[in-house]
Amino acid sequence: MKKIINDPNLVVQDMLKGMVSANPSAIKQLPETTVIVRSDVPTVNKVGLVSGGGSGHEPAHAGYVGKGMLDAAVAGEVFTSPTPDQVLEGIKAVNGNAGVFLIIKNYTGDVLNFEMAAELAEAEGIKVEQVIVNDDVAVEDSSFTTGRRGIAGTIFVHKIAGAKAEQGAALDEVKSVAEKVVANVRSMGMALTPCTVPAAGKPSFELKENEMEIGIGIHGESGIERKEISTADEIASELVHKILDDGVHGPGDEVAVMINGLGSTPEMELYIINSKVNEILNEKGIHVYKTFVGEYMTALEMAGCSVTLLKLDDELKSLLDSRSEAPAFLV
Amino acid sequence: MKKIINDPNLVVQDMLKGMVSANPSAIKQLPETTVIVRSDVPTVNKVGLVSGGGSGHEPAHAGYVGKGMLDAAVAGEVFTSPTPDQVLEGIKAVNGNAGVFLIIKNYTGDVLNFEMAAELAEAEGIKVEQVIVNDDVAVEDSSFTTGRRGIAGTIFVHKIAGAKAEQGAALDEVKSVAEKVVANVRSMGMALTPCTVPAAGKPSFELKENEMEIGIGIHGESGIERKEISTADEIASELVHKILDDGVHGPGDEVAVMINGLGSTPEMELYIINSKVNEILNEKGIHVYKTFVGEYMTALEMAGCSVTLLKLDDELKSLLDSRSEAPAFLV
Amino acid sequence: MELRVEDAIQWFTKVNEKIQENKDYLTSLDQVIGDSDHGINMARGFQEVENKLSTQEYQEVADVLKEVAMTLISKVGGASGPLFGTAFLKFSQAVKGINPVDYTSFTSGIEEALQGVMHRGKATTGEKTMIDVWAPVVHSFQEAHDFEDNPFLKVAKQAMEDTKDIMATKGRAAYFKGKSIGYIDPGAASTYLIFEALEEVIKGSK
Amino acid sequence: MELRVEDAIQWFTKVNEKIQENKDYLTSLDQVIGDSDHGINMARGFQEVENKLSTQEYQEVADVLKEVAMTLISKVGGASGPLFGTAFLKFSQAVKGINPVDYTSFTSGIEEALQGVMHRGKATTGEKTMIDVWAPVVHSFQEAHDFEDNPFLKVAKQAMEDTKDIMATKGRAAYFKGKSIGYIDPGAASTYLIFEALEEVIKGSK
Ligand SMILES: Nc1ncnc2c1ncn2[C@@H]1O[C@H](COP(=O)(O)OP(=O)(O)O)[C@@H](O)[C@H]1O
Ligand SMILES: Nc1ncnc2c1ncn2[C@@H]1O[C@H](COP(=O)(O)OP(=O)(O)O)[C@@H](O)[C@H]1O
Ligand SMILES: [Mg+2]
Ligand SMILES: [Mg+2]
Ligand SMILES: [Mg+2]
Ligand SMILES: [Mg+2]
Repeated sequence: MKKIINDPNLVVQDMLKGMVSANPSAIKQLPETTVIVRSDVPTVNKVGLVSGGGSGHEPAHAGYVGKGMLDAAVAGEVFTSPTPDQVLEGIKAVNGNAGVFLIIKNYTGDVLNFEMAAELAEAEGIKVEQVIVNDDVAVEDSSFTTGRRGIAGTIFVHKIAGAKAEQGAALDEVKSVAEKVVANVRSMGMALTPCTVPAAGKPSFELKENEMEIGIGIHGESGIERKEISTADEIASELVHKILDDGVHGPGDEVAVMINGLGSTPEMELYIINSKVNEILNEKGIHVYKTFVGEYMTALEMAGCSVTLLKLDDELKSLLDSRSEAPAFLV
Repeated sequence: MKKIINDPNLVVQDMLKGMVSANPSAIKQLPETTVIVRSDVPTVNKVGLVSGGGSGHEPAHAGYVGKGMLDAAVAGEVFTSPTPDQVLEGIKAVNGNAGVFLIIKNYTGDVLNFEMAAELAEAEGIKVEQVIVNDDVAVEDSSFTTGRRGIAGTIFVHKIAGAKAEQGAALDEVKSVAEKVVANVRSMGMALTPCTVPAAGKPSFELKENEMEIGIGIHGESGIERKEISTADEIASELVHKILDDGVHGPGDEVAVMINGLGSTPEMELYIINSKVNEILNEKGIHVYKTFVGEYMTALEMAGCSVTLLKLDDELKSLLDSRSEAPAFLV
Repeated sequence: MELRVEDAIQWFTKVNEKIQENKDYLTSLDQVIGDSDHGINMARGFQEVENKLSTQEYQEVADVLKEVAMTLISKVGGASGPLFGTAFLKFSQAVKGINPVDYTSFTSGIEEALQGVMHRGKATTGEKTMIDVWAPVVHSFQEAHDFEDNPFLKVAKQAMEDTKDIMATKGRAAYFKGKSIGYIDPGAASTYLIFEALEEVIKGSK
Repeated sequence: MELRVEDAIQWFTKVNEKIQENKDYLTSLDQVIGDSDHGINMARGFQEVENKLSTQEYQEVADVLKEVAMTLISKVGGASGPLFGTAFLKFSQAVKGINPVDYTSFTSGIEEALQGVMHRGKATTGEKTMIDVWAPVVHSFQEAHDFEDNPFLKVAKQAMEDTKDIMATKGRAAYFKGKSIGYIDPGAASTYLIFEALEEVIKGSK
């Protein structure tokens, strides 16, 4: 395991220190927590937005803290959702008396810890609402199981709910636009290599030199199908078609596209994927309104990518385009 | 070699297509070239800025094309500087009759090809000036050799010369501010893994599980010293001290800091490095004006990072802060 | 026997020892059908429990259980933190005011713990989670009449082994669907360690 | 012999064959003290040269050399593209109007080529570059009196081998300083192949 770290048990703490010293005027760390907040919280009469989750997905989530996006990001240990007391600190810090909105990725750990925090906050008289993001079509959408995971599509929820809150919308309005994003966003990922949790010291699975995993998540868990590496065009096609098969995006629709690198995939390769994704969408009569290519939701140093499509209407377009000062999503 | 590509010989072409389809309103590709230009070139009476170099350093250089930064980026094959005819096309496309300024990284190939292009452009009556960036303190600064390489510090030259040109400055003013940046910027890098040129198919060197290379460039060439991996703090300290030893940055100075990932280093690790870099600079009485953490100048999927320090004065600060619409360096 | 404050402290001291010893083992289970952190999570949480228990004073067993619960909730994270935390919080509430804790109260305590886990995790038996160890242990407590004659450890061990045969439908392992079959559930394994520690306390006090 | 248009075409056809055969070898040399692209660069450039030469018509040797030069300049990139391009451009200019090219003109041609490389690359002999093969070959042409009695190939081979002992001070290999010693310079190796092809043309025409 080759990592530029000091101590596997201190990576989150060291990282947060480095984040704040990189942006000392824009963000701050709540003392003795793993919570990063906008320097100006709480913004009075604005709904406060809190997200977060395990670390190792950088720039998610602290990179999305900034005017027009999140008010707070709560960091857990690597790939481990943060604890309720930390989330509660975030909620309390951003509560500007218009209520607090939680954006939660659909993992049992995230849901449980954020829910417990919400219960504690409500007990303190803070109004809390939430949305659960589950954009990963690799996982079956079943009411008998935990259901689909939240992956890169989450960034669109941050952006759009953040813009809505910034406009002064009420808590229920923020919630309903966030739910609209969740209803219209789908993602699908693949990987060429696993990744190594610093404290675990070895990769979570192994892939042969000629193998790839389709339908992988962002926690080093293996995917739904292992097969021989194909060309970028074939990979792009497989990911897009799996998303389109879900039935949300079709001819005549306008979409935002995100080509997300999982950690060690060169940007060159992400653009090669985008070239094909764009071509397929054009062929299908799906209009690409805006494209985002880069590392938005990573899995440490995993090599691979995900494709996300978000169906847009006029409201979502204008919220997507509105100003954001979050360092990892400047608009 | 695991890569998400179609054909090793087509990676640059496929990538450029994907870049343009991601930003169709902001940039375009000159037909039958590997040149990406701002959609609105030539901007009349503005000095045109052209940079470029081998591919594999994305987002450099096409990601820095945009209002307030470059007018054109010329892409060569992977790690191979582009040819004079391509550079010439870029120069001709951005010439708005205020002259064209070339930002060249100090590699024999880049210098020769850009120089030949400049000669050809001058023969066509276009005024051309240039700066050669050589920020890498890993290499000896000797007049008997090719001298120091240009690495991540180049981005600061793009930004600041770009801002100056956008203000309507004359060619010699753009040149002189670019030279000021070059005189005040120094970088130093290290790597944990090599990288693989797609068409070569195998890595350029090998490193043991416990080894790192100090003083590495951005072309998969090995570094100046191979040794056992140390902690992030020790690495940060070694890189910063090597830069400070060059004598340009000292107590009382204000600097911009760039912590640049070489390709597959998780952002988490870059922030861990930043934390220590910031601490050292504070201790030395060097004031950090602004910090940039991310992937700015990569070497395909190499794991590692570089640290860059730029000494600032009031002019450089205001140019660094002025608006940029380049997708990879939004300000 | 009845469970006194010092027994409760000893119980979780032993749990911590076992978790630390099995940290890599638990993580390796989570590497196959999860995200490689279960041992790390549990070790972090129980180390903190041990730090607390070895320095604080407690009036009654319920206080110890509450300390365990609150520490796990605030130190573990992931799915297992809130679940084990809820378990011991409910347990604590059920035995509040009863000190030492007799067999019947202990039994209602772990019944409540199980209910808490099921409610919090919206899960039931047969889904390949820690519930598949908690539930049969609770049943064993309901069937038996005192700590000493209760075969709960054998039951727990068998139940843990049996999670191999289940296809996961809850937690992260559910993403693996059929591929989750054949492996022990990490949370089931750590739950087993908790009862192994309990058995040692019971044996030691005989 | 004298070099006619068809000899010049044959020369570069053979150069292309040799470069394609040695593509991986040249890249592997560049892997050690460079950036792993020299074989790829040269193969791309000379394949294009071959495509041009096999389809176009040429009046005189200088035209062939100019085609080679311009193609290398626009297809190779890197350091070697402009350098080999400049070499053949200067060569072409030196023999312009002389057709076929006799030994004396050829000699002035490669003298000019060498000067062009040195001027363009701001380098001289002993810096571990292609110049360390070009220069002794030029010297060999100056010493001898006709193509047939000229030991230039032996000279080129020895010169290429001798680049091993040089510490690089120009080009990418200079970054390796002392560590560049012990390896053949990639550009020296491709220059050798160019002269190996020339020797075959000379032999074939005997
Ligand atoms: N809904 C649930 N109900 C009960 N137990 C669960 C549930 N989801 C997960 N678990 C338990 O949690 C364990 C995983 O814990 P851990 O690895 O620490 O958290 P995470 O899955 O968030 O990484 C599983 O092995 C399982 O026993
Ligand atoms: N300044 C120079 N003068 C002459 N030859 C040079 C010079 N710099 C480099 N070379 C030659 O170029 C070769 C490298 O070519 P190539 O690998 O294609 O380009 P790059 O170094 O840009 O990757 C070296 O082996 C050397 O022979
Ligand atoms: Mg986890
Ligand atoms: Mg090169
Ligand atoms: Mg886990
Ligand atoms: Mg080379």
